[in-house]
Amino acid sequence: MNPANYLFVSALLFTIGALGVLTRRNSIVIFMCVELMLNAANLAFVTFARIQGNLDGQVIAFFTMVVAACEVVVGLAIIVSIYRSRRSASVDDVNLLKF
Amino acid sequence: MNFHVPVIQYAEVLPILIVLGAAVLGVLVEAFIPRSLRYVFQVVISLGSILLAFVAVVRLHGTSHVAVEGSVVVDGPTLFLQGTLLLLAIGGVLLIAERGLDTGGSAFTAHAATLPGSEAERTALASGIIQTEVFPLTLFALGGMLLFPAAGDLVTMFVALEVLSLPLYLMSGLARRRRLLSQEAALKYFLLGAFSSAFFLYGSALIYGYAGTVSLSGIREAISSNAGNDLVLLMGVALVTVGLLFKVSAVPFHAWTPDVYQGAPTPVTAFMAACTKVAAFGAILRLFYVGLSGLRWDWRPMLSGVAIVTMVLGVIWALTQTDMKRMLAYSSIAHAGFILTGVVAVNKAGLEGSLFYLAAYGFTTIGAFAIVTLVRDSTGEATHLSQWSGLARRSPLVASTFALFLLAYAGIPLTSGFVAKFAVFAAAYSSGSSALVIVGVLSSAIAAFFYIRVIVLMFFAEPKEDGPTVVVPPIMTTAAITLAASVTLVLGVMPSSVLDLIKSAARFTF
Amino acid sequence: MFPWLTTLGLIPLIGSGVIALLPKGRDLLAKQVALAISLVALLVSLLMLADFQKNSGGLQLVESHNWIASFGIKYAVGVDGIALLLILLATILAPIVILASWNEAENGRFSVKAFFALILILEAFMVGVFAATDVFLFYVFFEAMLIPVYFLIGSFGGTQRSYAAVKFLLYSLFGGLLMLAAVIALYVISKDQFGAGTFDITALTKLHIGVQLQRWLFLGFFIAFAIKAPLWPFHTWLPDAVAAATPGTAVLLVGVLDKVGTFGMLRYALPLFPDAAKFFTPAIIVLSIISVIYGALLAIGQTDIKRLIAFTSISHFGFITLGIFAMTSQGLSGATLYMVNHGFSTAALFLIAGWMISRRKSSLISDFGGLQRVTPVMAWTFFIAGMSALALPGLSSFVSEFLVLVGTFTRYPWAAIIATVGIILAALYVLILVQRSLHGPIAPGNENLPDLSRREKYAIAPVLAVIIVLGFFPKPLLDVINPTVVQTMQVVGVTDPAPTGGK
Amino acid sequence: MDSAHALAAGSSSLLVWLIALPALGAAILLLGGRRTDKWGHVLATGLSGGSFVVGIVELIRMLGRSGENRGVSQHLFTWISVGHFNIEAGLLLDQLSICFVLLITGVGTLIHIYSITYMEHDLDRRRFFAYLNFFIAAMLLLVLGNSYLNLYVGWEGVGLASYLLIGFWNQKPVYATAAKKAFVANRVGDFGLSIAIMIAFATFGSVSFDGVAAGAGKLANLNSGALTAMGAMLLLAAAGKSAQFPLQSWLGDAMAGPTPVSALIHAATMVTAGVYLITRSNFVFDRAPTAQLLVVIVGVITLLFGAVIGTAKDDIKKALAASTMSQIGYMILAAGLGPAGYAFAIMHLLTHGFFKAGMFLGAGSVMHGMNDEVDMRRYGALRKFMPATFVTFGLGYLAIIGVPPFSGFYSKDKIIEAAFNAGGARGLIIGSAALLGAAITAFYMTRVMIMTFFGKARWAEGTHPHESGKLMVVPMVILAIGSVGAGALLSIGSSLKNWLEPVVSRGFVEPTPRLSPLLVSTLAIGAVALGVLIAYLKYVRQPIPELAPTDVSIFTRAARRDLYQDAFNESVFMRPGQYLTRSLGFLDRVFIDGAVNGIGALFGGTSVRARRLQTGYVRTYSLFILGGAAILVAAMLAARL
Repeated sequence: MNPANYLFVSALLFTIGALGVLTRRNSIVIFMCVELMLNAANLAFVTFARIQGNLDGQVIAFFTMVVAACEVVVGLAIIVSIYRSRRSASVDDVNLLKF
Repeated sequence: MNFHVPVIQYAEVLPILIVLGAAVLGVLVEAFIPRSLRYVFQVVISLGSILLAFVAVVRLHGTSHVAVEGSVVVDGPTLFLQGTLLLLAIGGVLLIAERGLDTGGSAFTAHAATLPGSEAERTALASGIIQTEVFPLTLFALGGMLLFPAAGDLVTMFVALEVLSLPLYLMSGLARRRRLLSQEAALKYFLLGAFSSAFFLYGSALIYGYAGTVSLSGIREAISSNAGNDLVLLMGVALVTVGLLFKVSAVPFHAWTPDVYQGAPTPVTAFMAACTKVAAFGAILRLFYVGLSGLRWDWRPMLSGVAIVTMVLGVIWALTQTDMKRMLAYSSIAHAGFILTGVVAVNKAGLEGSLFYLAAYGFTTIGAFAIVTLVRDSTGEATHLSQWSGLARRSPLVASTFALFLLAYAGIPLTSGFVAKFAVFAAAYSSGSSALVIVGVLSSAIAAFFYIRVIVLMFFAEPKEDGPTVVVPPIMTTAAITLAASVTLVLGVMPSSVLDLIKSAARFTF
Repeated sequence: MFPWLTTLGLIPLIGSGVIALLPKGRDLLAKQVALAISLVALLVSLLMLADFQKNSGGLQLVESHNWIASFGIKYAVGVDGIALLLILLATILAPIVILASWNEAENGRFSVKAFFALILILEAFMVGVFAATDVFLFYVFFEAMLIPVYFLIGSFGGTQRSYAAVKFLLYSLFGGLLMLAAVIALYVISKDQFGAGTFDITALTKLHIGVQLQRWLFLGFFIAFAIKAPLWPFHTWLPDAVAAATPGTAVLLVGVLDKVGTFGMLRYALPLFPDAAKFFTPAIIVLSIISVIYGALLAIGQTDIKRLIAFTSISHFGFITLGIFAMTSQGLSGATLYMVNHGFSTAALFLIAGWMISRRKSSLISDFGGLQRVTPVMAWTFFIAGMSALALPGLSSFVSEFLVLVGTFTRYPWAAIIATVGIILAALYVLILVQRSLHGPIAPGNENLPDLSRREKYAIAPVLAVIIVLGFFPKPLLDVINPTVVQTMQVVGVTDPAPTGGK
Repeated sequence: MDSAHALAAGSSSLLVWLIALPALGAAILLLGGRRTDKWGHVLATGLSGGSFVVGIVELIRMLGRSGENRGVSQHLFTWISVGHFNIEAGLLLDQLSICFVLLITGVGTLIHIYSITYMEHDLDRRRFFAYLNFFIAAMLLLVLGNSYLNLYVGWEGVGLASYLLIGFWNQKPVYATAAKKAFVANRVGDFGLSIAIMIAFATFGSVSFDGVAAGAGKLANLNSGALTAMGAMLLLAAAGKSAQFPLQSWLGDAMAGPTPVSALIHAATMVTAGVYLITRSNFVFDRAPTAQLLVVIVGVITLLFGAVIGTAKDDIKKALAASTMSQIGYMILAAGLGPAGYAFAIMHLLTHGFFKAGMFLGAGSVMHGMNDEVDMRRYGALRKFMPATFVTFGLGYLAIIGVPPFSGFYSKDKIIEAAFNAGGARGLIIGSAALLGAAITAFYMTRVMIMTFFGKARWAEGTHPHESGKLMVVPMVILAIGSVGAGALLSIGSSLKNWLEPVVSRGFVEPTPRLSPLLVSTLAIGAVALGVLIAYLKYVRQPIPELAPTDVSIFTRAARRDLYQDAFNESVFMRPGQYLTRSLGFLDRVFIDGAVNGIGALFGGTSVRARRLQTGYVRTYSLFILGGAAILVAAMLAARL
């Protein structure tokens, strides 16, 4: 199968993730969309590793997963504390700071 | 395939290791040391490790080496920026450690997990608990910052970016007062930061796809030998740039800046505003001057455009702000634009100018936010501009110092800001970007207005009846302000030695 | 050689530090110290004359030290005849202003000692800005000078002071930043042409700059100077600033500081960009004439004494610019002399107007009247100052005004003729002011105004003496100015037109 | 130095004292303040007299030298020196200036003496004398300066003195306004003088009399543009100073000053400075016939203008002022006739100096005795109460209307004769105008005489006319003697003409007269007789109403209002000027300042609008980032396309 197709999938995933960030309200979902984008990048890395014929890309994918895991930890902590204060996880509710 | 054991030059990454090690130590302190002693331990560990790291940086002076299998580059710009970051961090940590300002004892919440306004929070406050987790967080962030400008490949850069960002997301949400704002700042910072780092990562993937490597020197070679598909490369560069410009708060990736600067606890804002910008510009300089220098005809117009938009919109937005922290945030956006004019010069003068500007800007910023922490009323910091009117009547010294920082921001001669502006504008002009210089100069003129407006307010307006009081600065804040003010003045009046240092340091190794 | 200029700059600077360190509440002591220090500075500036060779047109009393070596910036000072006179103007006016402003700082926003410390800082910067021979250093003083003035206006002025202070500062900063852009370009060009960047004014005049670029750079400098000078249409900050400032500040602002604008045209804009200067000359001549007439007409229509004086200054600055850009030796020498004379003449006007205003607690001309009967000495001094403003022959300003007009006439007769209409308008604005404030029946509220005190007489007497003496003996000044003007004309590459009917 | 004036070196050191003595007096009196109140007037008078003595000494010295060597000069110091513009402070005393020196110091001293009594009760008498001394000094500088620029200093100096003295009682707003008006009108003239000096420098590279004369002599063509322009500008200067058309309107108002001032400054000396200027500039005008024609035209217009105004004035000083204007018109006319007329211009100037000063002092004496009343309709029959005043005034009257052998006859007759001799239609027109002027002069002066000294007493109640004190009478007597004898002295044997010849008309050959002198004299005397007769019929045969009648002809009404000159100035210059300054002030605020503030407001408004972008919504911010990323990608790719 042409590796380029994987790249298209990855681009599609990235776009879906990005649009998700723009359109969704729930901060958890937004965060998951970001994760989707990261994974799209992972897919791209792995595909390129295949195309380039070296392993760098695959190794990088592991790094990304670790970083993403860390992000989850921090992100969920923040989202949960906000949820507790406001009884809502909607990002549209947090706009005291503006202009 | 052959694997070989990576060679790690521990001596050359010693500053980073010291800081990260101290951070880990700090975590252990949180776990094992009795609560009453933690503060002392943490402060000593933080300041001590930073000083130690600074000594290590000084000892590395003159090193020019690609270390850790190409992941970390220890050269002039790295060391200069690391030194700057460490000194700025001293200021930042001093502000964070200050306990004499807030009646509660600290600028940070006692229990981040408690609900704002809940019984649990009141109990936590009443118990007099003062949390100290912020110190290891600071050190982790600082570790990431030290690594950021030294990163020799895109993955290290990404990791450094995340290491510096994640603690900052948390620290933004730790304010003792106005906790809803603080939490909002943390959430916004986190979501947008994660979003933008996804762009960075995807861009890295594309560049990897083009060059087959993520190391900057490898990318450089690939570009010069014109291997692969340009389209992928150009898109990759654009996306990586998004991630980096987000960190320096360039328009249109700036939107988080005012909200986060305003909502975060002011000592964190000071630390973040000064150090993140220095670190991120270090990464930008390395990426564009080393990895992508062969591509300059493609990215210069793009960055020039960003610089122009950033300068102009930054000052225009700042013009009508009513909150001091928010105004400083917009001003920091504008300054990102000014530094970018130095970056797009793509010559040695540009590099030197940008480095000098970063140092000048960093110290002024620490000082300015430090003074914001001093002006308080019963509900905490009084950040609304109207509350600052007539400040000079009550506290001429504080007002004068703040005026000094504002004048430095405005680029008035005999302050560091002027030399810095001169350096970047001269570099930009010599590279043929006279349009950038004109825009920069005109934006400076507009910018002068809102800085001066504050001075007018402090010096020439009548004080309010129920206005805020200026707390007599306690020792740590005094130290931070003194450091910032003296650097601002010295870099303005006698900048020669620093400029000479930069001149000898401004050479990238790859 | 003794570092005269540095010493001269340091004395007031140190003095201001001393005053700042005085204990709170010792206002009288602060005043006395300020006066003493300004007198010491005056003495030093007079001693300095001994080392000045008056027949040389070049820079003298030169000092040069590396400052910011990476950019080729030097702490380089030196004076030619023009700079020397302007420095003397500053050092002479400083003690007079201090003496005249003895009680002016009492109602300020800040302490009395702050006022006098700021005046001394300003004096130091004024010495620096005229003495600098490094363009960067000049720029630094040019901008730094704004700060003390800004605080002087904003803290010790009248109503609307903060608006006026901000307006002044923003205008000046705007101009200064345009100049900064041009300075940067000069630096880069010098780096390209000499191998190493320099800001040395003498070296910079040897640059070869393309015509198009030269015009842009000239504009950068010129607009900065035109704002400072101020030339129409960049003038609107001046009436506001002057109306809000205390008289002492106004004297230093209009009398000395604004001369930086015209001095800059002469010292920087012309020699650095001679071709561009010639290109823009017609336009600048037109602006100057507009300033002359416009300033005078607006002065006639003013109802506030200080604003009136401010507009007369706009008119007079028009004459100065006219003389500079006529580019004849009479025009240039006249313009330089005009800078000095205008300094004294405005000083007299502002100081006396200030005393009138502080006595009457009003600056509206209509509130005065009949002062000649109530306060004859004050009225007389004001009258002489007014005569000096309308350039009465026998007073100093006549010599310079006539030189400017004659110098302009030989090259641009119509410009000179239109500018000469200014002398009729000058008569109108001075005499209307004199009639309304000094003549007529004693206006209600003026019956018991006290005449000049001894201190005030001491302050104003030297100014009037200078005005009269220089009217008859301008030679010592012209002897110093002429060689410098000759030199400037050589650098710019112009010569005087020959008499048309002389063959 | 190829000078027209052979200079006798070494004998000139006294010149500066001419000016220095009165200048010193002014300085002492002004700086000395009230301390000098007691003896100030004596000192001032003494110094003025001293100056007169110096003048006499210089005259005697001058007489001791031969015609070509009579001029002396004194270099004082270098005044201004820039490039080729070299001005020395130097004095020049020649045959022309000595006439003025003696007139100024002589009449000046007499008026000082007169003023001692006249101003006795004024609190500010010291200041008055200081101003008088200052005037004498400035006027002497005017006539002694050896270059146009030196002259200019004196020129403005006398203007200042005149301003100060007209406004001496400036607590009255009208007087203060009159002073201001005089100064401004003079400044318009000074504008001309300035331009003339500039033309001189640009054309000849010199502004000294010698330099310009030498340069003008070398100019090839007659009537060159530069000389014509310079002449016209000098004429403008003269018109301002000498109250000639169209700048004459200030002189009537200038009568606001104390009467001795009117006598000295606004009759005898300062107002004749214009005549001096034109005569002194003979080398310019002789080579610029167009400018000369202008001078003649101005002279003719003014002499008729003044005369006409004089017929309608009821204020004795204003009537005399109008007459002054008219008489100076004669002088200007004569000066415009070139070498044929210069000497007569000066002669009329000198005789006029005597009789007009005398008449003004007489008028002052009358006012002194009549409680400062100036309206002649409230005089009448004063000859019995003020015999000395009547006699001296009467002698002046006879002189001014030109009754032989009084002085005015000689001088005016010569001017009329010279006018006719100008030849052709021009000669006929100006000659007739001069004759007409003589007739009108006779009419209005007779009117003054009759209304003041003859007829019935029409005094206000409580008026007790009395003769003035000795110190006032003596000067009047001396001036009256001058009025009687000066004409003959200067005219017989063409003494003044010959005296001035080396300065103003070297090498000029008198053309044969076109009308016989006898015929001209007869015509002149006839015209005078006619004027007197009409006045007699109108003012002796008919009673004089105490209030000016209102049902008068348009002609009278116009004359009363100075032929609408003030109205004209007001509607053409003053009103539009005020409108202009007011609207400019508005424009300045709204447009220039408004533009500046508008830019500020524009940025502020933009800022407020732009801030709305910062909505506070995370999703908006994400959109910025995504959009920004798209733009960056596009920008990168665009660079390749």
